[in-house]
Amino acid sequence: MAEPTVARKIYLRAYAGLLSLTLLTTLLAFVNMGWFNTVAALMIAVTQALLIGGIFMHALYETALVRVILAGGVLWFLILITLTMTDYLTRSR
Amino acid sequence: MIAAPEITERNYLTGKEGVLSWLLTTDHKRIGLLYVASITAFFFIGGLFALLMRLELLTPPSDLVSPETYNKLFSMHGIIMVWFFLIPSIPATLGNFVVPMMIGARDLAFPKLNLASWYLFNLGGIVTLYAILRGGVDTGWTFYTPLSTTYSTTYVIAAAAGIFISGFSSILTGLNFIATIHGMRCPGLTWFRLPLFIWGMYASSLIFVIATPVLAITLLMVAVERIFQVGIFDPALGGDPLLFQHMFWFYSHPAVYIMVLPAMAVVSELVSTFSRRPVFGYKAVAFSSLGIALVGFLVWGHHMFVSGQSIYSALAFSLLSYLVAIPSAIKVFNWTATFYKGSISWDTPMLYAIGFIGLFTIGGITGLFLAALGLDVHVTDTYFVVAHFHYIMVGGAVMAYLGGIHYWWPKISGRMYPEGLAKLAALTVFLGFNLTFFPQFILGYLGMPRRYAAYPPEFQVLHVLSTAGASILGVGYVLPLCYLIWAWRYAPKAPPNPWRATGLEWKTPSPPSVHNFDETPVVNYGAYDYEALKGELGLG
Amino acid sequence: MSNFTASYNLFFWIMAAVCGFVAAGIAFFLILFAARYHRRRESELPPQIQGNAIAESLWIGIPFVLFMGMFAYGAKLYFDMRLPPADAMEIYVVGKQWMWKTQHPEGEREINELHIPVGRRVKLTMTSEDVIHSFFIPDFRVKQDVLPNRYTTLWFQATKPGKYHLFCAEYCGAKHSGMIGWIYAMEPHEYQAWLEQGAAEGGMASTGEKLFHQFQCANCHHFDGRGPCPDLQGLYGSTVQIGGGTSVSGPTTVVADESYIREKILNPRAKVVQGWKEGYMPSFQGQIDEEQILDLIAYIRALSPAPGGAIASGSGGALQGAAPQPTIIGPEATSIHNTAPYRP
Amino acid sequence: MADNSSDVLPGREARAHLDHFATAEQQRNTAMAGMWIFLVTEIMMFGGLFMAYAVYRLGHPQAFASASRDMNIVLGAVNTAILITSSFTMALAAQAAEEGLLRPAKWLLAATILIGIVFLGIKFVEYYQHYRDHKAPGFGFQTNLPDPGGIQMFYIFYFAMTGLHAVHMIVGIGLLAALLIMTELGRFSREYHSPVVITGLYWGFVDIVWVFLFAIFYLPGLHLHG
Repeated sequence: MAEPTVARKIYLRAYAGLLSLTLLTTLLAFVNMGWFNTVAALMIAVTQALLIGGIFMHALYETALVRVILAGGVLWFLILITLTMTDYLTRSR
Repeated sequence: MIAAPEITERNYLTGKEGVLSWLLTTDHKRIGLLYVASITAFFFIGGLFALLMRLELLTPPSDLVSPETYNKLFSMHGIIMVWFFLIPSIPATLGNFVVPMMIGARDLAFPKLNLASWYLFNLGGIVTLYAILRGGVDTGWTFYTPLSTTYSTTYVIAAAAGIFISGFSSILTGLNFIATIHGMRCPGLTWFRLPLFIWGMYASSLIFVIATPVLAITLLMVAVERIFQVGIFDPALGGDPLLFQHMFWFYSHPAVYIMVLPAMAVVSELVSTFSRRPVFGYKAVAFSSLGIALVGFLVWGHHMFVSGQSIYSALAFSLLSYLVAIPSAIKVFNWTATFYKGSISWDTPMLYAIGFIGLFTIGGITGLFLAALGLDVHVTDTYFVVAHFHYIMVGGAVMAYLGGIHYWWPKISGRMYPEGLAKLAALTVFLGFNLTFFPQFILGYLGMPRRYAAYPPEFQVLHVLSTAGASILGVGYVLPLCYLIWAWRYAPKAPPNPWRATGLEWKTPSPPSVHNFDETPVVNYGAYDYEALKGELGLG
Repeated sequence: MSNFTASYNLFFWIMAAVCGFVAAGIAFFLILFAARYHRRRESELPPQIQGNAIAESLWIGIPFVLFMGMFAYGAKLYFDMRLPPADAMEIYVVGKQWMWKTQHPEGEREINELHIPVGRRVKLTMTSEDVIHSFFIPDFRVKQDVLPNRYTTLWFQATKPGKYHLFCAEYCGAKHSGMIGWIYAMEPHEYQAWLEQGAAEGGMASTGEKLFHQFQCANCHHFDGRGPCPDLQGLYGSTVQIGGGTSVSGPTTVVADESYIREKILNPRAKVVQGWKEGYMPSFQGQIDEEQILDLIAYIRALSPAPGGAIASGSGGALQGAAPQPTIIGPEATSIHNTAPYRP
Repeated sequence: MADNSSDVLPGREARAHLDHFATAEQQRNTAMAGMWIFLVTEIMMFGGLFMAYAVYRLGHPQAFASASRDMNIVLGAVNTAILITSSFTMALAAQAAEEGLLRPAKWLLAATILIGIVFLGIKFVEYYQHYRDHKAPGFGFQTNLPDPGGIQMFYIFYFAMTGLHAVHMIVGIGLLAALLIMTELGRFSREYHSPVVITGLYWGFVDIVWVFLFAIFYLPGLHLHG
């Protein structure tokens, strides 16, 4: 079949990485870093999403079409949030 | 690997018989016809509401119906026409019927999903009709908060639920088309050999897939706020009603392109076939479809110039709105140029195409007025806007739909249609439409607000003209319904390719067999390549 | 007619001419080609023209330039409309299902009517008690949505006396089409006479002052700077240091405008002034209505020097120097003279 | 007149491809593309909620932080680990199905279902605690924290987003149960197993959503505790 087989070792490493990132993000949240708390939490969440999507869901090993579809979805979500925020961040109250 | 083609004399209409064979069909052509039946019903229900509104507006006071009833009429007219006619109109009927044939496929990628879409669509429609029969909904099709969440006492949740359900039908149709166009093209049919109809359907499918979920979640939030009496958009509880507007228009502005991109796609086919020439600047027209789909997502804030959104945000949305006008302009100019030195026939579909180009141009340039920040302030929420979007949606999308129905009618039914009557109907629709909606531009400029059950007497003359036009328009719509039903049984049989057109769908018999092609076609020529096909088509 | 009408109409008709010319051109060529190249024989095969890069770039490029011009002109007009001048005369508007309530600083209250002087800049500060409405004067070419729990503004300068339509332009429920009224633009002296013949209940600021005592604001907000709460003299229009609060993520500054004062009254913890205790001031949410809030704001405005320091230029001569700035000496001062209403 | 144009999901019997496709590879690629497109619609659906959450968090920073302090961080973190584990077993199940190892695939699917049910169990314990503490908007919501509107807004989005997520979990468990039965009935083979892979994509997506929900609902206020 066209499906590339991913070594079990890679799955295990991704799994271990995901669990440690969960622990890390929970512990970091107790440290007061001001606005950086939010950024750190989101950055770790994005990393976890990449691990799940890329390895567990095989996005890394898929056709270019799948990657374009996925990038499109993320791009349009960013459009939604960015253009809405242009209103909220510049509205004079 | 390929299953042996079934050589059969029976076509898709006669292949299996009985009501159940239709209700359980997974044939894209039959599903297309099921959609035709559904949306025609909804079109005339929505049209009835429009007719009652126009009658009410004959006189300045609200005398024929009460203001409450009038509000329900325009709300239900909008809801039915937008979600149950315009959105599915061309993609779900003509798109369903034609797309697989045009790309040389035996069906859509997910035929069962396609049937499920039709059921979801009707389920949503029935729920909405239930809301209407129980007493209707009076929020306008836009469901603005806090009117819809806190103040309206009508069937908001039921109507929203109906739209929510039918939204999944849109999503699944779009998904099906995208997967099909990517994965099911026949050998040799590269992207730049695709007919422009496919490009348009692809672009509008992108919008289906990306925008509809946001509408679904927005309506869900409105319903939750109404059911649990919590304040998601309620300013008294820290919410913001403008957030609803952002989310609503993130869907509803691209939704306009869901309506008009397929219309443009049909017109590209018509213009080419009836000029017997490739569309002028194929690539520009193809990419302009994708351009409209993409940039169309960046302009929703132009519905909110006076809503209280940030003026800087409005500035960005205005600029982007002008950018989205460029691909539309490209299409209009390129279609016009296609006529130059062509071999122009005056068959009915071409009359609709010419009508479309004219009306869409008027709709488009009045859009330029509304995109200009300062000009929008006065004419927004007036009849100017009403006229503008009717020129796009009715003058544009419905004209193209009718043009497409006539164009592919021989393929759909295996019979021709009465040409003289059809020309008369096309002319009636064109004249009736302009008489209905052109006076509304003037009304809007004079300051007549939309959604008014009663109005100051100085606006009456223009309203009377508009109502007169609407009655002509109504005749223009009933006419095709009558003669096409007649033609289904009694008109002369059609040859496989009556227009000498180039699309693969014309290589099938009329009507096509169940699996469209006896042999998978192989394409080694570009779209609209009359030169390559002139022997086959008997031209020269 | 207002200061915007002429420039709006000019822009509108220039657009109409340009766009009409293009539309007519397209229609002309469509019909011309359709007639000139009408199919002569059933098997005719015309020359197969694929496209022309120069022609296409022309009809991409020229519209683009035109569009940018339209955008720029539209944006300029819009910013003129959206940014009210500092010296404008203030009117307050409250929309509710289904009427417009307007209020003059002098205390005149009207329903579905608004009297204004010709030749003076007028700024409307508007809010809604329920759903979204929209204040629309077609002849003035102005329109602005009116939102609950928030102030939006609108300004214009009437140029011709007369009676003009006022419409609600945002669908607001059953009697939306009944939420209409009239704008009366009057010569300044007539306006002055109109004000005087009706001014019975005192100016907004004076009503606000009564409310200031009635709601016991005066118990804490002393005017000698020694009370438990900030002294409100000079607050309006000043820049306030915010130490924290529920609607900000950290220390910041805000300008104390109408929206700020309104938020302080209804939701005092949203922005806490630097150096003052959080949670000391109670919320008046649910105890005070929109019109009373506007009265209080007018009073707090009156405690500050008028912004810009001068009355609007233009022909509002009759109003100039009509009354001196009232003196207010702390909460014990019971009232401002009713006969000398506050004027900005 | 065989009407064999049936859909990909679920296949009637183990066979190479459906007859409106030319090859098995075309069918597989189209099905995968279809599923990924579906996931894009899911991104946009949750995306609308994430966007609204962001707007309101911007307007009520303090309320969102202090409300999140009342979340049970231990249950939240444990549940995150649990859901990640279920993604792991799901990925292994899909891999096993691809390799034609149907017996391990069956056990891994069963494990995934079980872990998913544990996740939902913990989630409903949390829901019950919020309800008991009068933190469920619409059901006697009470708070004495400042900016009650903002606090309630936090809980509205908490319930809406985790609730929508839970609905997705329930649907996912239903799909997995169907897969389990189909595996038992021998519907899958080394050649035909795309339903398992496709459901794996869905399950992975649901996990990704949860990772973000954990970050925005459980973490924001923790550091204020000190």
